[in-house]
Amino acid sequence: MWNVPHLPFIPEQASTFAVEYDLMYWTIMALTIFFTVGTCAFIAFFVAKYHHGSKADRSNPPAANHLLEIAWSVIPLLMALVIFAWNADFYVRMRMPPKESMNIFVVGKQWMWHLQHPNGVRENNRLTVPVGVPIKLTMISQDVLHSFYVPQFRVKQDVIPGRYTMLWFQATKIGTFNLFCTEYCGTQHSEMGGYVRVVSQADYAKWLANGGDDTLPNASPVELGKALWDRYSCGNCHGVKDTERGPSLIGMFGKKREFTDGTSAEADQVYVRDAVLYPYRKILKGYDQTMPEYSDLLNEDQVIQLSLYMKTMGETEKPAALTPVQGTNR
Amino acid sequence: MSHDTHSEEYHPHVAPISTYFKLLIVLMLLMGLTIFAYNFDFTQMFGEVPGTFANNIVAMMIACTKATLVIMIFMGVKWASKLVKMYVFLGFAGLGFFAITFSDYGTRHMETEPGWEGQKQLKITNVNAPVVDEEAVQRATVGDGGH
Amino acid sequence: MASTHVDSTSHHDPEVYHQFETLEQQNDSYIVGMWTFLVTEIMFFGGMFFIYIIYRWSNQDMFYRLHTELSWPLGALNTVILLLSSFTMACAVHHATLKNRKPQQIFMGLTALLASGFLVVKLAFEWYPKWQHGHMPWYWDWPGHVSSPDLLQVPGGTAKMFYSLYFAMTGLHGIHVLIGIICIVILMYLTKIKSILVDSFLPTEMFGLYWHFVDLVWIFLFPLFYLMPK
Amino acid sequence: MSATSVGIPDVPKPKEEKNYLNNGNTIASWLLTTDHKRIAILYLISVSFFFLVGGTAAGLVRLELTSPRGIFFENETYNKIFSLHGIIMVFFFLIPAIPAVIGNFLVPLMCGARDLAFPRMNLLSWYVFISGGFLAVLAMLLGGVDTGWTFYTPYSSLYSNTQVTLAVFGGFLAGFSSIFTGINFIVTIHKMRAPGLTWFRLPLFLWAQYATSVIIILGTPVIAITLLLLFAERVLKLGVFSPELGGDPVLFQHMFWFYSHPAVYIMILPAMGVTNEIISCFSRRRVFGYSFVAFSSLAIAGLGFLVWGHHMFVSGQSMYQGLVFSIITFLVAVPSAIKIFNWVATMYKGSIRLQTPMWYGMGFIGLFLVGGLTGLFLSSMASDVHLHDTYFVVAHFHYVMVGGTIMGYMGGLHMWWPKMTGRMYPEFLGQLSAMLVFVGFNMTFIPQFIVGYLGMPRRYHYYYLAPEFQVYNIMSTLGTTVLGIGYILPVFYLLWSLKYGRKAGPNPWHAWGLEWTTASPPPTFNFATVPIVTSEAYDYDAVSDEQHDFLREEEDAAKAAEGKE
Ligand code: HEA
Ligand code: HEA
Ligand code: HEC
Ligand code: CUA
Ligand SMILES: [Cu+2]
Repeated sequence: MWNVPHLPFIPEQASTFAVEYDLMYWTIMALTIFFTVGTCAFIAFFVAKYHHGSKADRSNPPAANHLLEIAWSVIPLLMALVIFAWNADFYVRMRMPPKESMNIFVVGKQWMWHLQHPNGVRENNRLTVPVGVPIKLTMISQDVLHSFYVPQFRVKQDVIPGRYTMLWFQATKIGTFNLFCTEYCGTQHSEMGGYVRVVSQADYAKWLANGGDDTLPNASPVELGKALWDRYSCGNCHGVKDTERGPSLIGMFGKKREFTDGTSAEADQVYVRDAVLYPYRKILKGYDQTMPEYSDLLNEDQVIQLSLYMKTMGETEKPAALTPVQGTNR
Repeated sequence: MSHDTHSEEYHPHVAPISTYFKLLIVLMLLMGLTIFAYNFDFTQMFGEVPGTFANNIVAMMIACTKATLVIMIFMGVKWASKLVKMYVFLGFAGLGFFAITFSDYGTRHMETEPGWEGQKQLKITNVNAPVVDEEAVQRATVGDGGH
Repeated sequence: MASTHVDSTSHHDPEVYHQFETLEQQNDSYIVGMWTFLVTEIMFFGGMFFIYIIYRWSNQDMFYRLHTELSWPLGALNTVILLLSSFTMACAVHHATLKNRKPQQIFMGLTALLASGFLVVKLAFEWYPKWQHGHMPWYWDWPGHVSSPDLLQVPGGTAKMFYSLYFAMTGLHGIHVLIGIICIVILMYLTKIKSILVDSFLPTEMFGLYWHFVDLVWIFLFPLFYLMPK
Repeated sequence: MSATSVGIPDVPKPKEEKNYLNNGNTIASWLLTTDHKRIAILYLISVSFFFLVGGTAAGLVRLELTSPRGIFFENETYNKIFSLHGIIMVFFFLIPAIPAVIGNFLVPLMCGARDLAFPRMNLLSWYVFISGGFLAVLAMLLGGVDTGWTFYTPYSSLYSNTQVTLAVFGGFLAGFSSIFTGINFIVTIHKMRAPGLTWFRLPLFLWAQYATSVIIILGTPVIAITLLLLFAERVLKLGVFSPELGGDPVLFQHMFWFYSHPAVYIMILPAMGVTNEIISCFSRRRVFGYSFVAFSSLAIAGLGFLVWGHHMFVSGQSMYQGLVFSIITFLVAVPSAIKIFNWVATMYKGSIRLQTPMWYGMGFIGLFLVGGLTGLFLSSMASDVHLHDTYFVVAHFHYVMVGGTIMGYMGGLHMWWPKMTGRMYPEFLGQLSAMLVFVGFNMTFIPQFIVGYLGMPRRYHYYYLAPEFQVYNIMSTLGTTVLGIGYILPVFYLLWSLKYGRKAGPNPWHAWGLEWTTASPPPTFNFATVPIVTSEAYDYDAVSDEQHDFLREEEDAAKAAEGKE
């Protein structure tokens, strides 16, 4: 009944919490509007009636009225208690996952999300979940505080170093939803996010079965490279500008690269392949051995796709690296 | 309340040194008592209560007694005005505010353990649920091995 | 507003500052002011004690082992010193009120000596060995030289936390003692030159309140750190 | 006694008399003054400076957010700008604004005293404040701070490599400055009231200041120790909140909010006090339910200490703790409600004059109402889960802090401007800027409620992950422009009035209160003789006051006097 169509000022309702949440939100909103409008109406009325120079009866003004005082303390108090009771009940339900929920592990770190599904499939900055199944996220942070937030599900929970926290939800809609980090965590706090992709249960099963691979059908190698780029979150270290995390790769192809051992080389296809698969062979000047080795993770096909994609980054002004993939599998 | 009282001569309270000396002795004794209590196991005396707890309570009780004595006599609160007494009370009552936090640290373990026990594999309840794009999945699966 | 005015009479009393009417009002104000300041000190240390309690609660076992590194006889010695100094300070205030300058100076001097003694015990006999053993958070080398094998099982993190609390709390208290010594020396100097500032007993009395408060903090620090039950 | 006979006759006609402003013109006479009124002016200048710094930062934040990918800055710079905005605005503008400027000026005057109890400590408090402000500004100049005003660990202690240490120390000093002010107020209000000025004849502004001071002395030391530990963690490598050592970052949040929630009442209570004075004076009515309003201040101060955990509903504190904090938070709404309703009732059967302070007063009621009621969304735990750390919270606290406190501050500044400077401000411009602020304010922050509900997290430089937020952000930025004009305008006309404003009599509003029985500007020791109070609080009479238009009368009198000369 309270399922509202998508209005521009209401976030999409995509979990079992959303509908009740909105009902509660708008109830408090009604209260707010009632008190605001009511009080302002009184003020306006008094100003109109008793402004200086008006002919109004000003005799015998009351100095205090205990009955009134009690009324306007007790009535709001009762209202508040009703809201509290409803909220308390709802909040407890939000914090108590059902027994049969499916467990997914989340690790937050500056500035990306790592997610791990029950059978070992891993994702970065994106969470794929089946519709209609209660999902429990067990979360921890590797460094500072983060917070896992999906507005369309109306859920949020801080992720703390040194301790597990928990969050659960059950999606009701297939689609792609926002995933934000809402606890300030440093420089790229606002970019520590991505998508929650809700798919049908069968899709999810298939997706899990083939190891979490979800490249686009009929995709060009560049598009496939882009998908890999996102999947392995290369962009977390390789952004628009050189940062301490990693060099920018925009316009890298064909340039001369200088290494810590004093040698240098031109960035061609071969160099890039080595740089991705065996990054420690040659370390770029000014950097450390921080880039992970991908020799176990990427096959030659994929390296080609990645290189082709990286090549395109020099051509557009803003690298596609910063544009998220919108719902690959809606 | 302030300007209208014009007392002729202002006399602050002066406690005799002997009072202070007696207090010093009492404080020393109490210190000895804490040290004694430190090496004494209260477990038998308090029955079920674990020794740590009982010992802590005793130690803190002695410390509070000492503190009260110092405040009352050395600091002269015993002879001070109501206002001063009120602020002394306020200062220590303020510490009470911290106590709410114990309902955080005391109840964290009572919450659903966000742990590992729920490691359930997904049970597909409706295998025939409409797949969004059968073909796409097919192609995607064929297209790339993934590892 | 309905108000009449009266002339202020006692306003030429040189001992009374211009904003006050009577000496009584002025003295009361200073004492109340000092106590409100002590309220802030109570909350200041209270915050620390609260943090301590939270961590002690969850690390009781480890803290117990760690506390054996601290020497309770030294702590007790310092307690005796501070209690004595509180006593001498109370006597100094007593004489200040009666304007017996000589004994006042003697007792204040004793207080300063005792306070310095406290710091010597603290720094030379307690902190210095910790530093040698690498147990200062900013000079950290765990386990370094620990006195008993029991301590080897304490995780370095917990040990560092314990010593952080220990140094934060005793350090803060130590700074208060130091400030006390400085104040008392200034007070003694002013009394010696018969400064108008210390003609009244009030500065001494206010300092006395501060000093007893410092003692008060130690009364709690001593059992909490040196006499931890198992 | 009716207000028509307000103490003017008692006061010698202000000729070119010595007052606190012209009593010494050297720089030293200002920088070494112990006169509470001069210190108030020093504070006024310094907090205005900090407001302009913070306001400019706010402007930059808004400008940057018009595009989902930013316009001018890098992430790091943006983070520093909003941190600067928050730190400067909270610690160096809003907390000292009303107590240290208006309060400093008025507390002794309203008590009928010659000065605060400890004038030298008062001066010290300003120096400590300025040193803190200097450190904070220095931190900004040396590269800035990027932790947000909340300094959450472990980011602030172990990860951020910006000037956190300096800024934290600056905040520490600012804390001490407000402690000194608080102690001074408590002692002054207790010990230095004029004869006849009983507790229940006190202006409600003093009740509010008293409650504020109690919060200051109980709360501020806790932030001091917390910041000190943070400082030690960075400098001395102590580890009290470090998770690697088994420390709990959530404990830092407990400690931080233990102070910072009561601090929001440090900000709002004085503004409520100002509003009492404004509403009753410009409605020519005794404040309705005086004792309820008086005690509600103390109730807010007390309850305010028991609710800090409502900032931590999703922080990982225990669920049960959340329930406890939530219900107590709802209780705080009751004394606030009492105040609001009593102010409205005060206008009933009044003789309402819509002058600038009254516009600000009514603006305060309206905006604080919205801010407070949206606080209810946040104090409801389940509802806060979605809204926490989104722009909804940003909008909430700007409604209470900007819409509430700054409205109160501006209203107070206008109401007592004639007392502080002896000059009237231009009435038309005053009303214009009050309305610009009101309109601009709503334009700025209503869109933020919506975008917050839609899920836009705060402290976000880029929001390209959800570009649909852009519309609301542009709307908000447009509003800021109007708001900015509304704030800049008073800077000019108030300065203008110092020289060209019409000279004000001792009591231009014919207001009740001891401060109005002395000359404008007051002489250095405030009162020629000790005043004795014989009337009840807010002894206004709407019926007889209805016959007068005090402002017009005074203006005519001034003109007539000019004509004679
Ligand atoms: C002046 C400052 C000020 C004031 C007065 C308030 C007042 C209140 N605040 Fe606000 N608040 C802040 C400043 C302030 N706040 C700041 C700065 C933050 C964010 C900090 C940060 O994270 O950076 C914040 C954040 C904040 C949160 C945390 C949100 C989050 O991060 O998730 C919460 C949650 O409970 C909250 C609640 C309240 C409540 C219930 C009140 C109440 O006191 C309001 C009471 C008033 C009313 C309710 C209106 C009048 C009453 C009626 C008309 C009667 C009707 C009432 C009922 C039916 C009950 N505030
Ligand atoms: C007293 C407190 C106070 C005040 C007065 C303000 C005033 C304003 N604030 Fe502030 N704000 C905070 C306290 C305050 N804020 C706090 C505590 C935070 C949280 C910080 C954190 O997350 O750590 C915050 C955060 C905050 C954010 C969120 C940033 C983020 O999370 O990314 C935004 C965004 O719009 C914002 C906007 C504004 C605006 C538009 C004003 C306006 O009201 C300001 C209007 C004033 C002027 C514009 C100045 C006068 C004009 C000039 C000097 C001329 C130049 C003008 C222009 C360039 C336009 N504030
Ligand atoms: C944890 C950070 C990190 C991640 C993740 C990362 N890199 Fe790197 N990368 C670096 C650093 C640091 C360097 C420079 C040091 C070096 O040469 O090893 C680098 C260097 C490179 C270079 C050579 C750059 C040049 O300018 O010569 C290429 C190409 C590259 N990375 C591609 C990738 C790809 C493709 C991925 C994802 C599959 C990736 N990186 C993921 C940190 C990272
Ligand atoms: Cu991670 Cu913000
Ligand atoms: Cu709060």
